[in-house]
Amino acid sequence: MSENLLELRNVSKVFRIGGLVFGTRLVAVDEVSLSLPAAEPSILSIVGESGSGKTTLARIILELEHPTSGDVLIDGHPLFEKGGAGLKGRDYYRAVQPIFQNPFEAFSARKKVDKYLFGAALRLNIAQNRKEAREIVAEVLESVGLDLARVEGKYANQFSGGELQRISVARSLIPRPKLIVADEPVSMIDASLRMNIVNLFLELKERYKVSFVYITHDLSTAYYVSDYIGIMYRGSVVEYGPSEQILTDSAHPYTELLLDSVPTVDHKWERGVKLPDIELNEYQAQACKFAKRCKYVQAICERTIPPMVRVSAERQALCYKPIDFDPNATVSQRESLESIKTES
Amino acid sequence: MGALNRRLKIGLAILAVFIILGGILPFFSPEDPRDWIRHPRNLPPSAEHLLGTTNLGQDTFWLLSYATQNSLFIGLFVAFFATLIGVFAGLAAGFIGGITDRVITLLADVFIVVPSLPILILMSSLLQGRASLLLISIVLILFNWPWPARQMRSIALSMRERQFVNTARFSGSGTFTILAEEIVPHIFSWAMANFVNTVLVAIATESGLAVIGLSSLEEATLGTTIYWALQHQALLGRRWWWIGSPVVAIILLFIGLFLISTGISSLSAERRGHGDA
Amino acid sequence: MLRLRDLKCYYHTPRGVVQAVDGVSFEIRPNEVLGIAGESGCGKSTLLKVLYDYIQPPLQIVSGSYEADFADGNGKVNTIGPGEIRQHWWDFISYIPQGSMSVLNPVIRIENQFFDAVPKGHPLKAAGKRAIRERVAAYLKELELPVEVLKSYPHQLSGGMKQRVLVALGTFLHPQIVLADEPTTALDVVVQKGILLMLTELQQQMENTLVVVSHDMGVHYQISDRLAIMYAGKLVEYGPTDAIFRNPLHPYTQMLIQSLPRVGDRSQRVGISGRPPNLIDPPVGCRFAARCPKVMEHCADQEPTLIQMEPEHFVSCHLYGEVAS
Amino acid sequence: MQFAKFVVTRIIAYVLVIWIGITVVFFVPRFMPSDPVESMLGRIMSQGAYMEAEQVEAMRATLTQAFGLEGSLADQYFGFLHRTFVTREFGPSLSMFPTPVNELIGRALPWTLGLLLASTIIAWVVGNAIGLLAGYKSRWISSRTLEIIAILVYPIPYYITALILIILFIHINPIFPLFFSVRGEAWSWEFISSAVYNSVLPALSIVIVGFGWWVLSMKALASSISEEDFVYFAKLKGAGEGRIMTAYVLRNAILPQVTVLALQIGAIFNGALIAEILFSYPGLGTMTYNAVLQADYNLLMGTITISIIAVATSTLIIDLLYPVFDPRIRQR
Amino acid sequence: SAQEQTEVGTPRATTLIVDQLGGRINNPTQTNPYQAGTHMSAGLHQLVYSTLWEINTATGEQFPALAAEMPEALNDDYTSFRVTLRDGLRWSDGEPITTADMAFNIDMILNTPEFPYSGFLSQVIDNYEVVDDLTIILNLKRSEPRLAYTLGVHIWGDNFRMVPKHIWENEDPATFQNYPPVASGPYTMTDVDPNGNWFLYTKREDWQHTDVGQIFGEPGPEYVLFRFYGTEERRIIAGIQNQLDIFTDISPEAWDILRDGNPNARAWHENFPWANFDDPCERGIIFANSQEPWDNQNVRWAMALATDIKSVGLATFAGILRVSPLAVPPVQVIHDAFHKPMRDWMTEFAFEDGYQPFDPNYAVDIAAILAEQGIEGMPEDEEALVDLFGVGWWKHDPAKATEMLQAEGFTLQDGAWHKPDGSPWQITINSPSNFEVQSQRLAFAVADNWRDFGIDATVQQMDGGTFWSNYNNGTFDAGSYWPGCGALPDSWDLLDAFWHKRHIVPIGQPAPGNAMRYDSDALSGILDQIAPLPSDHPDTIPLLTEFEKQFIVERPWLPMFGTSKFVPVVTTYWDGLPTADNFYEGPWWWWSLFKYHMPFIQPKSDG
Ligand SMILES: Nc1ncnc2c1ncn2[C@@H]1O[C@H](COP(=O)(O)OP(=O)(O)OP(=O)(O)O)[C@@H](O)[C@H]1O
Ligand SMILES: Nc1ncnc2c1ncn2[C@@H]1O[C@H](COP(=O)(O)OP(=O)(O)OP(=O)(O)O)[C@@H](O)[C@H]1O
Ligand SMILES: [Mg+2]
Ligand SMILES: [Mg+2]
Repeated sequence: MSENLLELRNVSKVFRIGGLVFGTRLVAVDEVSLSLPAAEPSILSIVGESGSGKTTLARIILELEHPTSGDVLIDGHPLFEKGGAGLKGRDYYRAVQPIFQNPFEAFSARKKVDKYLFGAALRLNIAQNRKEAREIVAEVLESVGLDLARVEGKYANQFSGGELQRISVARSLIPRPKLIVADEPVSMIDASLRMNIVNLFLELKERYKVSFVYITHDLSTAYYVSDYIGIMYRGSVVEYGPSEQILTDSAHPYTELLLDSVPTVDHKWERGVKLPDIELNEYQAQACKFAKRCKYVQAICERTIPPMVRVSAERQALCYKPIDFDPNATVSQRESLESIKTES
Repeated sequence: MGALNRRLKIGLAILAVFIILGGILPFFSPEDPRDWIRHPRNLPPSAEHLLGTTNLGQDTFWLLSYATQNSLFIGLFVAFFATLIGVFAGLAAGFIGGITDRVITLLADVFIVVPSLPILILMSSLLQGRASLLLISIVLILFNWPWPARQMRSIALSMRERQFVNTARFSGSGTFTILAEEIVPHIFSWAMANFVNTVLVAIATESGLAVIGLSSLEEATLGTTIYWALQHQALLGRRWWWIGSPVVAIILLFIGLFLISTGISSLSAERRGHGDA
Repeated sequence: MLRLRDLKCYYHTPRGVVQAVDGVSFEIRPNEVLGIAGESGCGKSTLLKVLYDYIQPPLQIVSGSYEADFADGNGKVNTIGPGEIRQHWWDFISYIPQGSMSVLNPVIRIENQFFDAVPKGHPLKAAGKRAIRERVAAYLKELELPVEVLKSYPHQLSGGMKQRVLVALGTFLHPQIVLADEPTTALDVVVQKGILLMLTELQQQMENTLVVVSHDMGVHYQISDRLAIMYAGKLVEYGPTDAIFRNPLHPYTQMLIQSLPRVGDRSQRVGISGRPPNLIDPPVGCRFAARCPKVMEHCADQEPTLIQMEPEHFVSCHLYGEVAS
Repeated sequence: MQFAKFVVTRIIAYVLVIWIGITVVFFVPRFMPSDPVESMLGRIMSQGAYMEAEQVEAMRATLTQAFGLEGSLADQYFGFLHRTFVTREFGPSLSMFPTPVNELIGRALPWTLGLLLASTIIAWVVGNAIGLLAGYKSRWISSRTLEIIAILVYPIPYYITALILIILFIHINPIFPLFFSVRGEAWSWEFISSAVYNSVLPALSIVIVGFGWWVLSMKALASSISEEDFVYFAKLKGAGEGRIMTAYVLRNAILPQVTVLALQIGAIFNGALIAEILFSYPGLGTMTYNAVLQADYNLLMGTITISIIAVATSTLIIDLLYPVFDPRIRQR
Repeated sequence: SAQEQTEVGTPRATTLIVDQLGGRINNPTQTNPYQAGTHMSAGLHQLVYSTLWEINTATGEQFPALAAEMPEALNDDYTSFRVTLRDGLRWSDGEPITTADMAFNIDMILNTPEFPYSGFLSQVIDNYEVVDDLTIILNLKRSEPRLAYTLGVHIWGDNFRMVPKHIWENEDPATFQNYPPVASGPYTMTDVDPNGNWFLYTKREDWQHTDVGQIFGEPGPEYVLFRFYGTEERRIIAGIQNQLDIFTDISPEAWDILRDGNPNARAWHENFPWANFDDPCERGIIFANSQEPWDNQNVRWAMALATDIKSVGLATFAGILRVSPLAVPPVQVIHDAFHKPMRDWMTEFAFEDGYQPFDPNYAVDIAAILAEQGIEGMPEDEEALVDLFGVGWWKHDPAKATEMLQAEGFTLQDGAWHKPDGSPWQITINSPSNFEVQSQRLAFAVADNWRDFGIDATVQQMDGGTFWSNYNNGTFDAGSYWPGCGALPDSWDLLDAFWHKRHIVPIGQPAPGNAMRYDSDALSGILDQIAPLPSDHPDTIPLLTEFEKQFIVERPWLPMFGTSKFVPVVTTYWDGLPTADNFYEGPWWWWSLFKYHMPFIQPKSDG
């Protein structure tokens, strides 16, 4: 048993857009390091605006994408290390399971939905025979509030989005995974039904002792369910820590902006938000990617990439602001900055 | 819904007629209709000779039945292998990617751009008489696999990104199961439509070659039947039964196959659209 | 200025009649922001289409009436109805569609997409393309949008920018009514905020009416003055936004508001279970009955009517039946 | 930047395609059991010339050289590439010795190009126009009728269409000339008008078959584009039907049609070949066919190589023009 | 009407329109007669170039053309000849034709190895002596008793077509195009279609200074237009529309249509059988005589008896054919000289076991079958029927054939023949694909016959090049070829080329002659006896008859039919076109003798 259930070590993913000769690079995930402790089942939310690299990160954890550099460890097993004793195949599928954004996309329209459920039970050696498989499937369906009789023999388009997403959740539970990665699991579901799914996560966390990586751009549900939150901006995790702390006392100006923009129902907005004009090419900037939109911007922010600094025991932020940086710092001072970077 | 299935129904009905004509009847033929001067020449249709006889004293009906058999054989043979190769090459290109993809794509592009007819003409001319239907079929396969391959490749590329493939993978399905259970059902109707289309192309090309005298002229195919009829001036001589029956047969067969191919595509579109059981 | 009375608009499809807007009555006043909320498929977009006088087969007005007060150039006010309203598209009433990502024609420049939105009788139409182009450019400058977007193609713009262009398109002729169908769905919160604020600022400047459809109650709380809650083709609650959030009457509204999570509050939230009824063959009685936690016996067979509970605050629910009767 | 890259990769592909195509053409005859030199010798001798053994030997050597069949396979291959790409000549025609193949092709090529260009453009324009109507105005009787005609005509092979045209317009109802005969000085009015008049039927046979395909594909495209949000929004904008049909539906649907055109060029060329043969049209097709009948190996290699290059080039041109129509590629 | 114009702008009434054999010509302005790729048959050798000696197929004789007389042998071994030219001949530019031109032509051909003809001529001519303007003495490298065959026309035409010295001496003959040609014939080429679809020839104003004018008088047509109309059906339509006066080969079906469509269309015979049977090559099936099983005389004979000549004839050309059992074609002069005289001998002819294979009743039988099919206008008496359908052929006797084959070790198993070594017997018959309808159809018909007999016979169609290269290289099993030609009674030169064993080369090498590779001392011996005799020698014909008898015994190929030529004419505008009733010359429009038709062909006076 490792200390961390999930650990990301300097994970980067660079996409080439266009062909070999003239293509440009796009750093979709930029040196991301995170960890999720194994001691307690917990929910980690990754929050960020569109295109910030959330899905790419999830796909890397799910082994659907190969990181350009860095590695992911599940329970201490590196996934991508060459020739390493990483988790592969069934072992991996029994440890990590996905829930996808669009439930209608997650099941083939030409295959009965229950086949996926029974398939998971039998192929991953959870059940030894069909009878056992039925029991297991019935149980997980029951745990998401459905019963097998209603699900059996139907195709995906015969369910509502909410029902289908529950089936998705049920399926992911079959191998009793330690970690479920859910990429925007509720964004395609009607607002009135969302909370049901989100509540399900909380319930399942307790019942099955399963941890979640919950990807969303909705800060309020993230706050509602998660124990930890990582805020992503243009590929970087700009702030990371326990959700309570982050959302009540944010360290990074971007988190602040996000919080400010949530349409809450308790206080009305003060006017004014600055939107970027045309897509800024911030992905490759050799500076703080948020500098152009930051109200605390200093000269240094536009010159160098800020360090990941520890804000409190469990919290880190990729920003100069929390450490009162002296813009006239000398090289040696900057080196000392390196030392306060978290070592993950 | 009704309109879409009507196409398929009419198409299948026409095809059924040809399957009987070319697939079953030849086995009951009282004679080898390719033989010459078996009957009096140029008879009009009668109970004995349903479509009359040719200038060569052949029974036009049985000749047509043999011709249909051979043409259908070429069509089915070419379509089967072209679709098979195309689907596999396309899947390989789409799923494996990298060099495999580049090579397959380039080859497919070559065979799409290079006009096939001159090369077929070159081969038939060099092999005249020896250009068996089999050889012609093989060349046709060569020129017809790239279309399904191209399509398949793009389907594979999009399929690779489809989440249900990942769902299946995370449910423990191996590559083969994924192919069989996730991919094939999605491409099946498409492959069927392509298959039917290739049947059409193959028959058309072979008979095109035959009409200009470059196919295996001794075999009875729809094309060679037209060729012989033209050679014997059936057109000017107004021997409509002889020249007309293969022409009408081709037109009908093609319309039938075409209706089937569009019928299949729209049927599957329809299934995807509103597939309540 | 815009009145609906017991309006029924159905889609006549081969599979049956979809009762998408079924007996809706309310009025839209000058210089207000009206929010329309409800879950997917409840008829919000259909209602907007009707308001916009875009009634095309298979959609048909089955019964009820709909009229608008239209002030022409001389300040004379005429009452116009279906078929006439469309003569004044964009200068009297404009429409910001759902799905900004796909409503712009991908192969023509943004500036050329403004031409079609100038109605036939409008003086700008007569002035020609150049005049329109100049007017649009000036307007964008006013909105502090970069003028270069006019020369761009849609794929070159981010989602937020496209949506802002559509807002500009919807307002550049200063219409008296602006209909916005889910203007911020699929955008992230920061952009959403920017656009919503842009819309309300414009509304205040032009002192016209803005109708915003959204299924996000938070959005309504932030910008609307009055709110209409729809459920399965019916109007179930209707009133000032503050009143509704302060004192939601209909169980559906209550659940919608209660289910909203808030940053800083981790107390248990529950969603609404079940799914809305099929609009082809909706249940008799209250359409929400099947999902309602406070369902009563007669809910299943008696249809509730809209009643006023507070000043301006209407609800359609049997819970309040006694009060009315 | 992106566009430059597109052009470069496309041109690389172009060269590869031609190279592979020509390689195929080079190797096919070499794997066939018949020998072009022996064929030619047989032909010469069967015409009555009597030759002693040494004479035959000398003749064989001359022909072997003229055909580029000397040396090892590799030598021949590089010689062939050299002749194709560098000196660009295919040697003398054998059936019309010593007229150079280049000269013969030079005479035939404009005819084929003209026929192909005209009929392809007509088929494309007419087919797409009808397809647009059929797709966007699918309720109209007239567009439905046209669509049904296209469905019926499309699957009929070229030569059948050509035959039927011949029967209809040459035999039964002789509107068009039975015999290809173009008169007048080159490019005089008489020349052009008689050339056009003589080309109507062959062109028509290509158009009829080609147009069906365009109708069907355009209809599919147009009806799916009609469902797009931007078309719906255009209606909300109050744009007129005509404007929607052209600026919205057509502008978007035409782009894939350009790509398809590039892919179809090879097939259209095949059709033109048969049409030429059946109508005795003096283009590359007839020439290829005659070369086959007369075992004119050099001419055959020349016409086939030229057709590959011509088809590949027109495909390239269409592909390169494509970004002009599609801002999404151009403006990146 | 009289004012009507042709498409090339000449008056229709004075323009003779001739079907252009060989299709469209892609190099229309290449008119150098010695180059390999020049197309002679689109009018050039018919009207523009002339030869020293020509033939008349009606009389079966040669006559002097550019030459004033037949060659005069100056010695007994026929190696030196005196040749005189006609007086008063002129080139089409008005310059006189003299022996200087002839000498120039000889030198030029010998010195231009690029000319395919050069090789041949250099084997024949050693040197010459110009005696005067019109007399030249040729000294030969070898004995040539038939010099008029060697340097003049025997069939079709000849390669020695003189060109004017004063024009050619300044040119490189190997590449000179010679357009427009200056030559000796009665017409000049005045216009060509750049696409090669037509060639227009105009009568020379000084036609008196041509051999045609001197011998036969003024040519009738002012213009001759050679025109390619395309496929057969279009040629027929052209004929129906009076846009074509003279046809080259068409099929019998096409003739039926033409006859129905144009009342002025006229075939060789006014009535059945319409076709002309005098084409100088007969059709049949050849064998690879040097290979088993064809090296066995009895096998070859068995195949003759396994063939039902009537069904083959009906399938090939509806029975409109004249059978021939001999090695020379049944053209009228040869039929009279060999076939008919040998009929009795053939009837009596018997195998060693006494079996008499000849069926002399073919003509009567086929006439009966045709009459049953409703053909009218056939002669009644046997004599006339034999004249029409031939002297007879070999019996169709599968039983005897079976017996003969079994005697040779062949076996019949389940209805299929197996060779003595036990393998199934497969025969592949090479056939022309698109260029020789009769041989093509004949191949299919014979294959059909042999399949009925139990042999797996198939037809392989080939384009001309392949067809002939297989023939020359001996790489065939059986084939539908025509190694039996002749237009005159003395066809020694052709028989020698086809059958003398000295021509034999190994299989795989192109044979200069005897492509069947038939090695017969007897046949070669008879040919050697005839070789030194000139045509008019009294022993020539008897020796040739000897040859035919030996040929029948050995049976090295299976000649079947003389070739029927449907070469009709349309008489709407012309009188004097040759027909069976007006038989001054055969209907050989594609031969060089066509120019001698011209004075006989006259515009219709009422036209
Ligand atoms: N396969 C790919 N090839 C190239 N670029 C990619 C690829 N996948 C993602 N990207 C780019 O990487 C960036 C991050 O994408 P990602 O999908 O991870 O963002 P996200 O945070 O999930 O956004 P959203 O909220 O819209 O889902 C985007 O700019 C995207 O365009
Ligand atoms: N063109 C149409 N033909 C038939 N039925 C339609 C059509 N458009 C919409 N409907 C149906 O009418 C009902 C209301 O649709 P509408 O689009 O108004 O809902 P909405 O509230 O806007 O939903 P969303 O939030 O998903 O946009 C739905 O049941 C829908 O299926
Ligand atoms: Mg995402
Ligand atoms: Mg909507």
